[in-house]
Amino acid sequence: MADPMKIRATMQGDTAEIRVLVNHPMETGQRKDAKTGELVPAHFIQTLTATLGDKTVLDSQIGTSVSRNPVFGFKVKGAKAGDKVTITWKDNKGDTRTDETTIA
Amino acid sequence: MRTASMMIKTLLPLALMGAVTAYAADQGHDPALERKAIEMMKRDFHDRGIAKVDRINQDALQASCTKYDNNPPHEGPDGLDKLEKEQLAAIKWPADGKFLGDWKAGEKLAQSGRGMTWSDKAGSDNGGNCYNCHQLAPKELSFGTIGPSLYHYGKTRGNTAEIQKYTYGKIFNAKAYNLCTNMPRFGHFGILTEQQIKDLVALLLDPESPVNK
Amino acid sequence: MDQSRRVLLKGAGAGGALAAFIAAGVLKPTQVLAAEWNKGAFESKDPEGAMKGLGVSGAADSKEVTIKAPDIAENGAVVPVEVESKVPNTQQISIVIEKNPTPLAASFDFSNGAQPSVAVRLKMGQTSNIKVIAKADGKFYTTSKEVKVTIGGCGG
Amino acid sequence: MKFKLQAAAALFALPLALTALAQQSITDKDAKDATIQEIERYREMLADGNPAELYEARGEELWKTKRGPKNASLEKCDLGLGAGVVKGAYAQMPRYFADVDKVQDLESRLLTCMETLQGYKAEEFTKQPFGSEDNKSDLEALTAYVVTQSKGVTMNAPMKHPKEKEAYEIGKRIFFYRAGPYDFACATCHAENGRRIRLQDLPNLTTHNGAKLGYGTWPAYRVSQGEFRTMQWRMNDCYRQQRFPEPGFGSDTVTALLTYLAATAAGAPYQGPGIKR
Repeated sequence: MADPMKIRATMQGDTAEIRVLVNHPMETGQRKDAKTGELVPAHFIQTLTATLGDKTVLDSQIGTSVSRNPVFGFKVKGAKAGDKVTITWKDNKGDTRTDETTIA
Repeated sequence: MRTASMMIKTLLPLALMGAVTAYAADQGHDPALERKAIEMMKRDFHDRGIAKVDRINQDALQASCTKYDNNPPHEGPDGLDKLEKEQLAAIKWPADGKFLGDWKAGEKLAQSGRGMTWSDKAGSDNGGNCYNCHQLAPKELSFGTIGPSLYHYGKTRGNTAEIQKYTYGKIFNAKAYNLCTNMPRFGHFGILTEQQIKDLVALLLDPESPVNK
Repeated sequence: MDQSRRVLLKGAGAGGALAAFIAAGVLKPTQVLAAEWNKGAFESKDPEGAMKGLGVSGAADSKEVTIKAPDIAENGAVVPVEVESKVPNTQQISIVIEKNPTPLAASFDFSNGAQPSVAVRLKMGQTSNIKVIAKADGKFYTTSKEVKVTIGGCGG
Repeated sequence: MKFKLQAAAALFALPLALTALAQQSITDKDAKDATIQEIERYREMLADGNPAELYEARGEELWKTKRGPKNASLEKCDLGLGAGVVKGAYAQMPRYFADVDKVQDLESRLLTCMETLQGYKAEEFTKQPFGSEDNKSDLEALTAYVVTQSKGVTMNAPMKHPKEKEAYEIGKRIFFYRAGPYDFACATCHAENGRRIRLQDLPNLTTHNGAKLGYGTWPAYRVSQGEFRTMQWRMNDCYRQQRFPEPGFGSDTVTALLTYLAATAAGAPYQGPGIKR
């Protein structure tokens, strides 16, 4: 199973700043294995969504050009300390993971 | 010939300054500790791929440079004069007497930092590692500064037969001109072939090379 | 076409309609799993195809769209960028790396108070322009910036 | 923009004979400074958001989980400040441990704890100590956890026990030892100020300031590899680039080198884990 994300959410004025670290290889499918010389199959996150409380705030589609162990940062206006932030990603192999935190 | 020796005279002090400064730390020589360090290394390193344990053994030059903090005395059996002379005598000059290859092949070599590590395969092509330490063609922004900038190397020195020979010799065995320089002995240890060294000489001296534009 | 497929799938929802598409060979089951993902745009091998897949047309250069990135990246495996749109009602920002084998890197939809601004880290195979496209009220606004990718380390 | 400025400067500069030369040197200097500035900007932008945190989280989990033949956690592991004390422990390593009667760095010490507390055999971990995507390294994760607990703590490896002093002295000599087909020593790249390989600064590890910057920001997440890398890895890969054979994982040679570096950095706050190219 996929390892947990690290989510940091803090208030700056009336805006929540959210930063997400994701554990994922983000394989492009074009890299050759150093030992076998064979192409490593593509394995990458395709969608990542963020909800604040029960409302979707960010709906991302991503491709193989996003870095391994990706980092995302975004801002939500009108949030407040104590609000719940939930992040969910899904990858091309159907693997998925959801983690949450509350805004500090 | 005169130009070549002048070159050496002007280059040497510069190179030496670089090599000596920070090294002359308060090492305080203690043969017992030095022996212990070498014994420890011989115990702790193991063969991996093409990198065998015998690489830990120093040749006379490496031993002298380590022993004297890269600043050996002129005299003596492990002194600068004797060792430099030996290194110079061991340079294999091209049989055809030509020093200038293809600068385009030289630029490719200069870019490559591969070769001789345990992750390199036996018989694979070694690079020249030049940009790791030197500025060369101005287009390449990613260059190191362990060695001096070689931008306009040929433009400032001229593409004479003497300079060509000196440049070939310097790449073949930099230690023949400056015993404890940081620069590897590319020909001496078979890191680069005669043709590859010629290509690098061309990169440095050919008026058409981007180094001299 | 891919854009319309996405809309179609969203509209069709679950169940019968999808099964019919699969049976008809229009869609493979794997595509259904990633139905939300804009396959056509992401798998396009050139920036034009990526833009077409995103449904971008008539994008105007705009100073309201900004991209913050270093001019020179120390390593192409991780290039940090921050993109932002000040165009009112921006709903979506997409990032296209022109010289990557598949140029579309990401597309973000903002809603419910999310600011049209995102920081992300990208892979770049070589020195390239990074193009940012913002969508607001059905119109497209764009800017771009070149990032040079350097060779680093001992190279061995 | 810059080109226009230079062109304008050239137009107004007199006498013309000198202009070409002057312009050349200005261009070089500008280009160099601009490159360095942008690389610094790149590093700044990476600083917030270090995936090392992901390894740290996994390491903390591993530290607290009962595992191995003895089904025990590592929570009783003595890293030098007493059994179970993790906070600040890395900042005082390498150090002498009486139970094994030798100086150990963090990773060697972790192996000892995994053997004595959990009943593992060290070889299970040292066979492939450096992780990759399909072969995650427990040692790397544990290291990430322990070093993070020393963030901001003043580095102060003890130099009291005779074996600590000897490790320092031997490490220093190993640092300057030139050998191999390239005639390299650690000192070839790391004994002068202000040098770099390609665009990567080379800290002068023989000085306090250099060791503070170099030693004090490792272990680190390496973006070029997408992995968290430890000091054992750092020494190993330096020796690879030095064209040496491979040093044993956790060997006395590596411990001696790390003792030399830690002592040189002593007094400065530990700023790792870093994020590097």
